[in-house]
Amino acid sequence: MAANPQPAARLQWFFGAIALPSGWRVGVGPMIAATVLTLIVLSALFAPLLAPHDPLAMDALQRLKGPSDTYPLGTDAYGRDLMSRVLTGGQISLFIGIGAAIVSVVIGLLIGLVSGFFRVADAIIMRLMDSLMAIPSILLAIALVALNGPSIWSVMGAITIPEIPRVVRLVRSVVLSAREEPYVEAAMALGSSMPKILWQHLMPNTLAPLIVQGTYICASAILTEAILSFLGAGVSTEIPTWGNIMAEGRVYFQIKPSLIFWPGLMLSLCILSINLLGDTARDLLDPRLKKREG
Amino acid sequence: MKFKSRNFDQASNVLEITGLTVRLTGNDKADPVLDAVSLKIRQGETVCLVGESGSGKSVTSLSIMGLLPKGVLAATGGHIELEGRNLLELNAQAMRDMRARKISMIFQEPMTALNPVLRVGEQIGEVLDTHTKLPAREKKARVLDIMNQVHLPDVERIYRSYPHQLSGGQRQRIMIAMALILEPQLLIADEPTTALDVTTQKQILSLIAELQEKHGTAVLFITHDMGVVAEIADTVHVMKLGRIVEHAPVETLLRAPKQDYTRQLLQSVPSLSPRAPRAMPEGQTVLAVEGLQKVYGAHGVFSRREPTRAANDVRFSIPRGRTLGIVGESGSGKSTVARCIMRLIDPTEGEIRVAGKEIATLTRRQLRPYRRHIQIVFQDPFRSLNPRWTIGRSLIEGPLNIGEDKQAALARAADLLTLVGLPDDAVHRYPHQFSGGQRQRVAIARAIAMEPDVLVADEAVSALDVSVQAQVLDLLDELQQKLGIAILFITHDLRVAAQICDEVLVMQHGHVVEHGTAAEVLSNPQHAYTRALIEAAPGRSWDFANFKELQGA
Amino acid sequence: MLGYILRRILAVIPVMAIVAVFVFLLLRLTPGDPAAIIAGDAATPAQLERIRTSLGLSDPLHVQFFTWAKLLFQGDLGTSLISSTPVTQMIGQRIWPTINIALMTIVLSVLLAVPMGVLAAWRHRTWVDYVVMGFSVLGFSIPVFVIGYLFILAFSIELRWLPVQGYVAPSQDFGKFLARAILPCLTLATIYVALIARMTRASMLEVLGEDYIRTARAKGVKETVVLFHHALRNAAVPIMTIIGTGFALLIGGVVVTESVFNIPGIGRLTVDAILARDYPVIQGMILLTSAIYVFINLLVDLSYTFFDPRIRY
Amino acid sequence: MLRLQERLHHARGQLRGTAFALLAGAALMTGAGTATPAMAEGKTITAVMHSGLRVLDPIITTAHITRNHGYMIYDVLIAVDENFKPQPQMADWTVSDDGLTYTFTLRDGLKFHDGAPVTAADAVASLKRWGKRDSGGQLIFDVTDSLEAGDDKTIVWKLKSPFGPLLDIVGKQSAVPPFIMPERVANTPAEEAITGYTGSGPFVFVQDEFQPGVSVTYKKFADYVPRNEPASWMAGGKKAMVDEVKWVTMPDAQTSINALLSGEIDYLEQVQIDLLPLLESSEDVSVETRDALGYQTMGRLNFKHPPFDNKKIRQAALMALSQEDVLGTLIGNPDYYKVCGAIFGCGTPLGDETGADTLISGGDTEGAKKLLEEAGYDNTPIVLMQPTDVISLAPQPVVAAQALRNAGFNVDMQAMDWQTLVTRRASQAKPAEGGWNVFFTNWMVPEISSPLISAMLNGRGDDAWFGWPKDDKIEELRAAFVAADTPEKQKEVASEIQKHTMDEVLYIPLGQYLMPQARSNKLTNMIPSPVPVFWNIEKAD
Repeated sequence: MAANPQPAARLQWFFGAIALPSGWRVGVGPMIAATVLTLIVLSALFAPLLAPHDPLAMDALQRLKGPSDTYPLGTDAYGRDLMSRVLTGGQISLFIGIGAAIVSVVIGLLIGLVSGFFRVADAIIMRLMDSLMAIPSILLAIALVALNGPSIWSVMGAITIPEIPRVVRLVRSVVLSAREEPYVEAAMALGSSMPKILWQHLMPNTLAPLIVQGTYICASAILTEAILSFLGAGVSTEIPTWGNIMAEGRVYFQIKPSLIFWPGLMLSLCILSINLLGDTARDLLDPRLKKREG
Repeated sequence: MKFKSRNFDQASNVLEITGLTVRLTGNDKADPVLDAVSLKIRQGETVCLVGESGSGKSVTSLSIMGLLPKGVLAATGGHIELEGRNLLELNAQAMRDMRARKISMIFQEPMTALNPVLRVGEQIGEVLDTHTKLPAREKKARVLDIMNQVHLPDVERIYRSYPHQLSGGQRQRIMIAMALILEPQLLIADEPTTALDVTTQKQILSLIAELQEKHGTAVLFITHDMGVVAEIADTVHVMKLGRIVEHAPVETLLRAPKQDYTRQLLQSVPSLSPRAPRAMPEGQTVLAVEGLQKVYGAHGVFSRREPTRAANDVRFSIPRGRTLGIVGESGSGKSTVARCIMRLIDPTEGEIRVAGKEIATLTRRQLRPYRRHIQIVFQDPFRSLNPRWTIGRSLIEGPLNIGEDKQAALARAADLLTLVGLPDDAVHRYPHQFSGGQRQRVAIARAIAMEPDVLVADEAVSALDVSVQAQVLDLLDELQQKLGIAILFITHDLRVAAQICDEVLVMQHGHVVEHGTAAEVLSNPQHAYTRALIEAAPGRSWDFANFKELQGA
Repeated sequence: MLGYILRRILAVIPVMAIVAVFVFLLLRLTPGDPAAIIAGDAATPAQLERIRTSLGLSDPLHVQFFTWAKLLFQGDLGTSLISSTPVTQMIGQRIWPTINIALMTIVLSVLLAVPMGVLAAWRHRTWVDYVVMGFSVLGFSIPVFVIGYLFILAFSIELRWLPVQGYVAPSQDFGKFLARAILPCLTLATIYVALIARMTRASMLEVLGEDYIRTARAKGVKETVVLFHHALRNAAVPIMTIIGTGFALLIGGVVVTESVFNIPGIGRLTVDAILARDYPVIQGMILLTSAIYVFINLLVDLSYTFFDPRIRY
Repeated sequence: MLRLQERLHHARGQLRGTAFALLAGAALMTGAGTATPAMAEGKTITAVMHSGLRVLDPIITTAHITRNHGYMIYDVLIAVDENFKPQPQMADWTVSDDGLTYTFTLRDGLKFHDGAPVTAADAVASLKRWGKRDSGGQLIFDVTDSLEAGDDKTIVWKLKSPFGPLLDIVGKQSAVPPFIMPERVANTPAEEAITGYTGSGPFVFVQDEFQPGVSVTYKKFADYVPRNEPASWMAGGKKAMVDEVKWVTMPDAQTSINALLSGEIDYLEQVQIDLLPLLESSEDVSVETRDALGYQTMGRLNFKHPPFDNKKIRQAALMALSQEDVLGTLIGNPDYYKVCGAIFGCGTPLGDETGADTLISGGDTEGAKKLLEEAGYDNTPIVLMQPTDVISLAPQPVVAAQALRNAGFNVDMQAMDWQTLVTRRASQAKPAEGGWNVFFTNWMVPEISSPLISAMLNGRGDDAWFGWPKDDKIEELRAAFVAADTPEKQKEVASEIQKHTMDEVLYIPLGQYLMPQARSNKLTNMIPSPVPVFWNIEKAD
């Protein structure tokens, strides 16, 4: 395979993913995923315009009703419009997912860079991270939510904290392997300072895996939020999220499955898309796989 | 130089390839990877397939084995005939039956070509499991027998060993044993000695020759090393960009190459005769190393490992404008010395004086001002440039560190690129847009940008094709003359050392065993190890560039 | 090897110490008062204060910590504030269901996931690959409790093949145990299978590009042998790693499945304890799960030497 | 059974050949018998109760599940029947003419589970411990001169002044009934949980099988001698008709319903009303209301802090709320709820709805707005606590928040788990600093049916129940109630209390609701009762 002209093959592979017959199957999944995700994000962003009702407005006489002209997807146990809640719920769920991903990636990146480069800090940081990893994340999350009350922020924090050690480990491993690269050694030889090498040479190497990791964190944060709601430690019902809509609806699973079905569908489609895009990003960005494709 | 000169006109064809064309799958417009390749191999014959990287040698061999990567490459035309059957038309099962029984293959990297988690005896035995139904005892006996035939020591122990417990040469012997245990008609050897030290290479080459003789096997030998070709080939095929441009019996080809490409290829092969010694310049010493020592793994509470002395009492000095070569096989400690001098690793003991300043014990921060005096060029051109940075950014990294103005540095970067023979608009481009040789030029330009006194070239041309290698060596020579830099040249290749070095230092197991001018060391070696090294160099008595025997050899 | 194990066990001590302090502080800073749950709805403030004092919750933090740490050092996890039962006894009652379910899940998952991953890697970029990967991604995308409900609806309510809920110890009646454990295990396995199948596929893809695979094929070895004998063993280390780290995920899933299927395991014990602020139980449980996590990862690391002879400690 | 096995066989056939079949098949072969309840030698009733049993001391806690546990294993001296009339249980009694001396005489044959006879000393110690914890008990002990054992069988209780409702309080079944324990157990300080669980009731607690929060097993106490009268509420003959009763906890409402439908359990103490349709189609299961009085849901304001230290603003809050909205959301099915403005509950002797007009007529948002304006409400945010993990308490705050906002309140609804809520409601800090303004809870009607029992009607400021009203008038009224010696007089005072409570907004009754239970039709002879008792119930094969 060494015989292949590298750049040409890579281009061919890349464009092949979209245009060429042999590659079309590769491209369709991510394309659909991207479309679905865009639709979900748009529907969440424009929820106030799209929602037929105030997602909090209750009508005790209209509890658990089926779909009708007024309530396109029916109502929940408080007589609130399910469709409005699912649409609005997307906002918070996505916010929690994206927020948790960004926060844990940023914090993890900083800690990981430091840890990957300074031996002394490394020993201490990694012990701490091991400890954090050892605590089962769901339990930690419940405890944290109990600590601060179930606001969006504490749910996000609860999801973020257990993810940080994973990000740190990822960044650290990338840094540890990248610092052996000759171009990093060349930079040392050129007299570049450690922070500069760390930030300009090593950090960019972590971006690709971090983007991938970020998508997974985002997906799992949305899911964890749902599980926390299920266990009674989620966000208040005043703030609809896909998770707490489902958690409230689970009691009625057998008599009114739509309460779980619709938020569940949105949640699953969303996570499915994010994961698929994450996988695609990984395949595109992973230099080892790329080499093989070339 | 004595070439093989058997006549194969009467011998029967083992394999005949006609008009083999291989393309990237799903892309008919791109140039084919193999374009109508034809060649035949007769019984007992050794056919060498030479060419530079990307010429299609490996694809040819994989096509014969039916091992082209699925979904990436596919044979679209031609025949590969063995025993009257077209291998391209066989189904998967029939093709599997052919492998190891009729055609075998050995690969370049014996480290990666053996499964690291299985015992080697088992891996050889697997060939028998797959193709025969021998009882266990008999099977083992046959495995041990072939292991003896490839001259492995202590076969019972090695039988139970894992690949990582063996040396490179032993692993390659295992590969050969595996390939030959069923006595196939054809052995394909794809650069089987490239990853090995010269002394080991010599043993493996003679082993292949010996077994070939014994079993009457035909060998398709793929290599880029003309020296190896001269040693072993009956017939030589030269490949370029997927085509066979010339083929002839070995002596004919080396003495009277017809094609320009072949001539150019041969002319690029550096000669083993050392360059004429240059006058000792009066310039001051720019790098002096005294009693340098590096010990690994000396401490650790729980570790019981013996410390390794990677370098021991190394001393030398280089004056301005001169080139000192450190030669030695892998593990000799030559790279450790280079990295200690660069302070990429910290020496355990010793002095390193750069521009008159002792730098061995400076902290990283203290060291920074002295970095500019000594720069390095690494072996792997693909990894020594940050792939995310433009060439320009890489070039000005050092100058910016020593406080140069960015605009000025960029302007100078463009000049430097011209100096190393690249277009000056390359500053805006990225490393992947350049070939290996071009990247190595960029790496050299980056080092030169610091205006160093000493340039350390750590196997800087080893990864390059011979033609490119020659150009880069010329460039280094030119720069040295223009700028008067001292060069510390680290290489395992005696030919290269002979071409460029004024002085040579031979290392073995971390010790310097010989030190002298290139002419002394290479023409009149004193130490047994040096002599062994020289004797192992393939084709050492042939002057490839001039198509004749080497004078005075 | 022995030295390595010793070193690893020594390394566990600071980790567990940090966990202990962290958990203790986290809990004691959490609002919540076990006295209130003991006393019930109609208690007056004065009564609450008396109960609090009798439970030792009015002592200064450091006193409480050292009391607990001292007991811990003697291997005593304390007594539940709510039910006055020793924590070790409570854990002893509740840990087996969880262990049994978890073990069965792991076995089931590995049996399903590894062949799936191998197949997907072998048939990279074919429909087989897409189906396996699609399933894996799907497994990640549906909340565990929804999967559990769906299984109950399908297998217990509609088809009436299996009981809805409950747990019977395998030692008591293995058949009954299996009947009740299958759905929770399958539920839990969906994520776990997804995780392992993905890792198997990725790891196999990497290995299948290695030279020794080409060597094996050049020997004429059958594809199944290439895949399972040559490739899988080389791909095993990351797979083992994910099995180990996935354990944390499993614990999270266990908490939910135990609720859905009404299994009296430690997951529910912990959630209940957290909701009731039963400090000694929470502390004991988190310490225990952390210890199990660390221990499993030690086992995983040791298993590397089995799969890869190059790894020696 | 046969059909089931056919099905199973069929299923096995379908699955054969897959890896799954190995496991599933093995399970099905043995799982066949599990779809029907276990048929051990003895009869067992498996019941899913409303919550898990964790605290085993029925005196230290007011939790219903622990009280129910108490009735299983302990007996009481006297008990009220379904007409709210005290009846002899372990003991008969006489009252001296001056109403100052009560003499209880234990009946024959009473034995503790360890075989020891029940003595008067046991009863005295038990009553004394109870008196330290129960609010009604405290009232009696405030006027108690002495409580002593006359002999082994006689308990003499001397008062300093007459206390009319003594027998009602000693015989009540909520919140803390005076269970009789052995003296050694009863000597445990009142704020420490007991560690021995020996009773003299009809069932024996099986300690080895107890898993806190998961399951608890009771065995029939063979030596228990029931009274001869028919059982009526907590009074009458408590005959254990099965060998074993097992309470299990199921955290998921649907799981328990499914388990009942599939015959894995026999009894479901509470069925969420929305889920009733799941049970309706089944022929094997009956849904009914065992406790005809049910529950009252209510809200409590914090009198200590603004804005609810202002009477007008409290009234505005009350005016804003509508029982119909709360009950409609909480319960949904009108068959199971009733708007009821009576603080003592509708259907009780003292029930009276004076002053609750707006509550029961759908609220008066406009009136509330006006009152708020008059009171000069300064938009202080009111902290309303919502427990997310208790299904029967989650909707009230949500509905109330909406109604209060409509009336112009600035509502800060804070979600939390129940445990945080009970902790936080004990805090007297300012709402912004960890305190609170409003919370909601539910009471069983017997627990609020009298001014002596109802926790909300305590007006002793910081010593009062959470919310801490300082209200001398209510204390006077309660004293008057104690002093009232005829039911008519009592009713008069109670009516005053109702009026005063609504005017001061001591608390806001939000309506009454029933909790249906579901049982397998194999269970028969279940007596109606507010406490789910397991005596008298027979189980068919």
